[in-house]
Amino acid sequence: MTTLGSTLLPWLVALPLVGAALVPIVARHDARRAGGLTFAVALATTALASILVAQLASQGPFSADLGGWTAPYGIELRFDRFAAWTMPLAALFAFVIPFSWRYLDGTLPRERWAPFYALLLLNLGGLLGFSVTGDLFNLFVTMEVVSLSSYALVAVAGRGVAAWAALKYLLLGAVSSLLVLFAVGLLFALTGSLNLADVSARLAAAEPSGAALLALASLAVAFLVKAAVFPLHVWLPDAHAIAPSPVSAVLSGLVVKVGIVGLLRVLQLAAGTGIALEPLNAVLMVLGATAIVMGAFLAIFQDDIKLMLAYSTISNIGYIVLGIGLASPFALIGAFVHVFNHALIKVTLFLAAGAIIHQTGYRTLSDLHGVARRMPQTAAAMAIGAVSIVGLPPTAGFVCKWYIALGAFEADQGGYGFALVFGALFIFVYYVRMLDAFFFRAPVRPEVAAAVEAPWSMRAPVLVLAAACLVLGVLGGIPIGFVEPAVVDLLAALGR
Amino acid sequence: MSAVFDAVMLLLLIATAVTVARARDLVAAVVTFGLYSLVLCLVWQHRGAPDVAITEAAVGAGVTSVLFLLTIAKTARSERR
Amino acid sequence: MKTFALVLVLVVAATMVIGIAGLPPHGDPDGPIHTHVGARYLERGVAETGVRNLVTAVLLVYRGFDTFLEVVVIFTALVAVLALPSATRRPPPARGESTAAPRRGSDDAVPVSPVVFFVVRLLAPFIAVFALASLYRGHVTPGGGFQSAAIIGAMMIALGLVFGREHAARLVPHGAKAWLQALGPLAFAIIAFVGWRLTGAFLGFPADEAAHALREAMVVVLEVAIAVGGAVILAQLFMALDAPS
Amino acid sequence: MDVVDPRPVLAPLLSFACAALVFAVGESVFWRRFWTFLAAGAKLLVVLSMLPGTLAGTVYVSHVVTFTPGVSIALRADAYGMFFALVSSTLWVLTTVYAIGYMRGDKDRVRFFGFFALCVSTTVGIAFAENLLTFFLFYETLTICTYPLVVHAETPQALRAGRIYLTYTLLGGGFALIGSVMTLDLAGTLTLSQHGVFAADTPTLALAAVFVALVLGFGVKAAIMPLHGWLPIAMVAPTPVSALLHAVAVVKVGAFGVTRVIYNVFGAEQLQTLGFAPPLALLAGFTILAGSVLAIRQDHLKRRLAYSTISQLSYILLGAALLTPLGALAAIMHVANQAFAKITMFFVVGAIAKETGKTHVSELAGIATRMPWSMAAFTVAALSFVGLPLFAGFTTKWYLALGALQADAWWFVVVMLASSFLNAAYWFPILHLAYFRAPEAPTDGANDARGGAGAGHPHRWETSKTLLVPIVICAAYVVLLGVTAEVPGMPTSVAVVAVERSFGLEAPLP
Amino acid sequence: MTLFGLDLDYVACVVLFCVGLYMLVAKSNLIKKVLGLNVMETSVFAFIVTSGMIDGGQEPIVVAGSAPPYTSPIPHAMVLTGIVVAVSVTAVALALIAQIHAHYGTIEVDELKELP
Repeated sequence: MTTLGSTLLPWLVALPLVGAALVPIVARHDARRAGGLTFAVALATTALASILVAQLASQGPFSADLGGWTAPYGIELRFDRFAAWTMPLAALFAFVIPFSWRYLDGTLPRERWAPFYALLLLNLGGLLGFSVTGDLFNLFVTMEVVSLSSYALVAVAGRGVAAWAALKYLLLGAVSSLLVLFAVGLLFALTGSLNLADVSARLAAAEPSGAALLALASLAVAFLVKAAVFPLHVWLPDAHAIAPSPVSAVLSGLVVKVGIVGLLRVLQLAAGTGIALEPLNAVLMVLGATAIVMGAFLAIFQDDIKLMLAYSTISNIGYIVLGIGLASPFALIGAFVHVFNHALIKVTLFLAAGAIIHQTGYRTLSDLHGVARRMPQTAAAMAIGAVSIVGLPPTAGFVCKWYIALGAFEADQGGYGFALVFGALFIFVYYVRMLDAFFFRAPVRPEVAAAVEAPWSMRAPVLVLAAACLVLGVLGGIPIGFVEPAVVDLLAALGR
Repeated sequence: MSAVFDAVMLLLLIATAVTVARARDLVAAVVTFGLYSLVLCLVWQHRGAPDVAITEAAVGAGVTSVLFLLTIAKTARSERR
Repeated sequence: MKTFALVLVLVVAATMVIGIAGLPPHGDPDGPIHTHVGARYLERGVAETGVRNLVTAVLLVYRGFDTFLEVVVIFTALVAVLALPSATRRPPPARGESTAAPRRGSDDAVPVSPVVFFVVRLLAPFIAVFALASLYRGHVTPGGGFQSAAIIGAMMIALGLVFGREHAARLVPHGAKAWLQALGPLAFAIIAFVGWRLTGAFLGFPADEAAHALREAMVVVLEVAIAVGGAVILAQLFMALDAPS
Repeated sequence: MDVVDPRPVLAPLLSFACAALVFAVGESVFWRRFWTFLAAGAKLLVVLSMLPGTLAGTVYVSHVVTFTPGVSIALRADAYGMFFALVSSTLWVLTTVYAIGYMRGDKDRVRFFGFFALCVSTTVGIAFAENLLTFFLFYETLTICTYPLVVHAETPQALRAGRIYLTYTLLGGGFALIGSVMTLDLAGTLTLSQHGVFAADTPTLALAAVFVALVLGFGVKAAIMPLHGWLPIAMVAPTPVSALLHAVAVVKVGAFGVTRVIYNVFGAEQLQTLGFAPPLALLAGFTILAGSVLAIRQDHLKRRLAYSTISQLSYILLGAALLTPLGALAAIMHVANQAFAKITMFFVVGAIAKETGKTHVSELAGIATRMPWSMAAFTVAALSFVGLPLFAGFTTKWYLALGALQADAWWFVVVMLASSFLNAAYWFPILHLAYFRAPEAPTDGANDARGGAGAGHPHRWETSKTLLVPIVICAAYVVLLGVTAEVPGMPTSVAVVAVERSFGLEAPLP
Repeated sequence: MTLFGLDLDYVACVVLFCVGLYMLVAKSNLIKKVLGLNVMETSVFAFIVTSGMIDGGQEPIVVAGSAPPYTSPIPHAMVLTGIVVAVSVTAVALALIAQIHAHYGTIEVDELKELP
């Protein structure tokens, strides 16, 4: 059975990847063309994604059998509501790329523009592939496309410092990828299949074994590393702070979500196997709560705005992990909605920070006093993002906090609700310092006092995204309604 | 016979791996790593995976080692203690 | 650090051994690996794909999408290395550093013994032929696209080592380089499109006997693209890493 | 009966739109004033247009968006909400006039008036909130929007005050969030349109946790002791901010929230059986006395007003916690009574500081000869606080006493008498200084805090009209509220409807 | 081959994995770390290839003269892809190491940590 959806689905992944291959060709003579082509590809991908989401809305989940081989004999791509909910992530690329156009001026020599844009597209294609694939080994390969391009993007603009941050990221990332491959091998040896649904069904049919447990555990650990959950977060702050701002936005907003989507896959695999998930959930709850508090706590001590944003990512990933661990309907809804909402907020913040750094040349709070006087729009976007990331209403961040806290009480784990609500406020200590410095202090640096607003190609994405943070806060019901059926299905599969 | 071959090969693998870990001289470590890859090739050939064996010989022992040697040439030859 | 590493390694080892004990014994013909998906490939693989080397069949026909992404991965590696700033500034030698290996490249090429020079030049065509043979016979015997890529790449690297980077760089015309390095992903996209038009499935291969030649042609195109694209990428990776400091 | 009507949404939305326009027009003074007044006027008109319906028992409801089934963002103009909305809308118009005069020539006026408009819009949103989620949404928005106003001066002192303010209110917001979440978890609904949402068999311990969380959450803004620390410190804000926000909007929102919790989340009946109200009443009684005692010791005028506010707010909490119809009536009426009296005082204090630079009680000798009208207004407000008949404050105390007797809590009457004396003890010295002491010879030391702000007009009579007119109108209101307590159609009648319909108590007045 | 009920082929893979892991964690030299990573990768490949073995089987190439049982081709395909991924990661890692050395003059983690 071929429908429009299943026909187009493979191209969703292929389009950005092929686009990436074309970028260096197109940019052979004029490096500026790379940016244009990349933007066009990102837009086309977004359009394709919206068609797919529309298809999903009208006729429910669908899948594509690649090469015409029905699962489990070939690779299956599945487009369900979880996959669909990651599609807006792709749309964020359409904001990051125009921002990069002018940002790269003076940041990166022209001959490296084409590789830079190609890496962005590869990252996008990998992310899309990762979220729609229904095949375990394909999951590994798409993850490697994302990871490899991310390592390089971290190092792209800096010298040794960036390379060192990237290498730390690479070493931990490679180990976690390897754990995934190992787990895939184990699962294949156990079931003889690579299709996610098939593996899950065959695991459920067989009696639970230590090998299955080991496979799920190593998958979980691997994805916790990718998601930078607190004690495994060491690679994140430097990498996200040192990368060029558009890259930081992509890494912090989108790439860490690979870990979250992966955790979801672990849950789907485990569904019905008879393996008790309570220990995993308990671990996730503790890790999530610790991450919320520690991420916030560590952020307080940072003077570098990007480093602070990186730590707040750790804190926010904590929300999501806590929500998954709580495993009650509301908590899961909140967690999944936060997968996108956090991306939106974090991209807004990093792009705004990038615009400020690009225009002034400074990146620490003490240097950036009074920047709002010269760049009021960007600073206002930053303020909206800050309010949103702390989870204050009426912004996108609040919706998720509300649902995860509600889920905590629903699961009779009120203590985690407290950790969530007050851990988040903790980080506001820092943001208040930032807002004070930006808005209510006189400039100390002549460059800041003479700064001008960023060019429109940088400013417009920031402003639109900031507005989206507010709109999604008021219209929080829309994403909730979209994710809810998927969560209900997942919980039914998990037997709850 | 086969069991003996397997056992010897596996012991050889572990021995080369430990040598890679212990070698102070990075070039020696890389060369040992190439050797390790070649032993692995033999094991795989023996286990009915000739495609993998050839690729491992060409890529694992060949390309990877060359890349390592190039980097060592650019950086430092020995591990500093 | 060492203590931590030891403890970590022991914990990991214990966990893995316990987990692995739960696996079905390997080599058992009735094990899940040999009775489920794999069994079908062995039974119907040759008929369905027309490829006698079933590894190639799996790589290109049954799981072609994985191989597409594999090609993308190595392309990513190249783009990644090209995106990095070239390591130009060389700091003064650090304390206590005994030897730095001699540098290569035509600008400060180490003198190469005439024997090596002769051997490499003599061997180069043979290596190339071997690679092509491996490629061509890949769907019948062990070997295939990526193995050939590695071999051709190794040949280019050997030539580069001996003749210097300029010479090696000339092996790939500058204008064509951008196209050749993207050959893998592009060929996959084209074949995927062709397959889609012919069979309705992304990366589909026509199954009926009548289209046997076409199917074979599609496989060969993919193999050649992987080999050539891979070789160009490997050679470029080599040159990027060997760039003068 | 509930009627679906867009007006509850229209009221905050109109002023939000105008606030956005205030930001958009930038430095243009005319257009800024135009939009600010349009916002204030339009909102007042919208609220007033609903008044006849409210008196007839109609409740206007509008749903904005559904969050999930059971929880939506919805606004509902019931009698209590209307009462609060009327007070804040009326005062906004007056404060806007005053602020234009007061802030003349100050910096960053775009930011000031923009956020000012935002704050008042959110206050109306809170008044009309149909459920706890909507309430919380506006409650936190209010916190955020007041911050730029508190730190307006941008001095280190102001920034510190802003941080303390945020720490208190955001922590409170956290508790309010937890309480709301627990309510939804236990009751399955967040609506504020019923008189109690919890089933009778809900575990008492859980209900206690909800009560504590919600009262802590909203009590922070109501400055109930020991959560009052932010209020005196936040007095560094410009006087119109202190006047409208820290005497009316922000603190009243807290008190409003607590009464909503008592009567709409728990309901009088259930709370009676649970027995949570007496501890709250005790705390409120303590705050009344302790606030007053602390107020006596303040020499800084605005701080004295702040402590007086802390004390007065607890009248509302006390009245609500008595769980009797007359107590509730007193609580509702005090929302208006305290607001008009306190805003009068703030206006006067601001005018004095602006004209003469005097900010401390001890500097006020003979000020009545310099500013007779202003001091007359101040006197009216002070008498109202002391609780003399014919002034607004008297009606509160009267009904509060009756309510306490209804609840057989005679000792609260004692608390109130004591509080009246304490009020006299800190207001009358000011009046004495102002009327019966000769002005000191001007010295350089006299103009400390706001230095030369208004020192330019030493010989002007009174102060500018934009400052004086609001003062006089507010003072007139204080008297009006006092003498018309029993007249139908005046605020009292709205309060009576509110007690009956919003709180579900029997009619307090025959 | 089994010992105490443990499959020694698999245990060998675990040993190799742990040798690699030890190098990655304990060694200070970045090149040694990357070598360790490679050892870990090959151990996982070895594990996957081993799992696809069949007793008395031969390579899965169906030509005249070959007969079942064949080893499973899927693990081989997986490992082939894995090897390419591994070499890609190694190449990027080595390029980064070259960068680090050019900037800091050292590739020892101990010394890198002390530098600002």
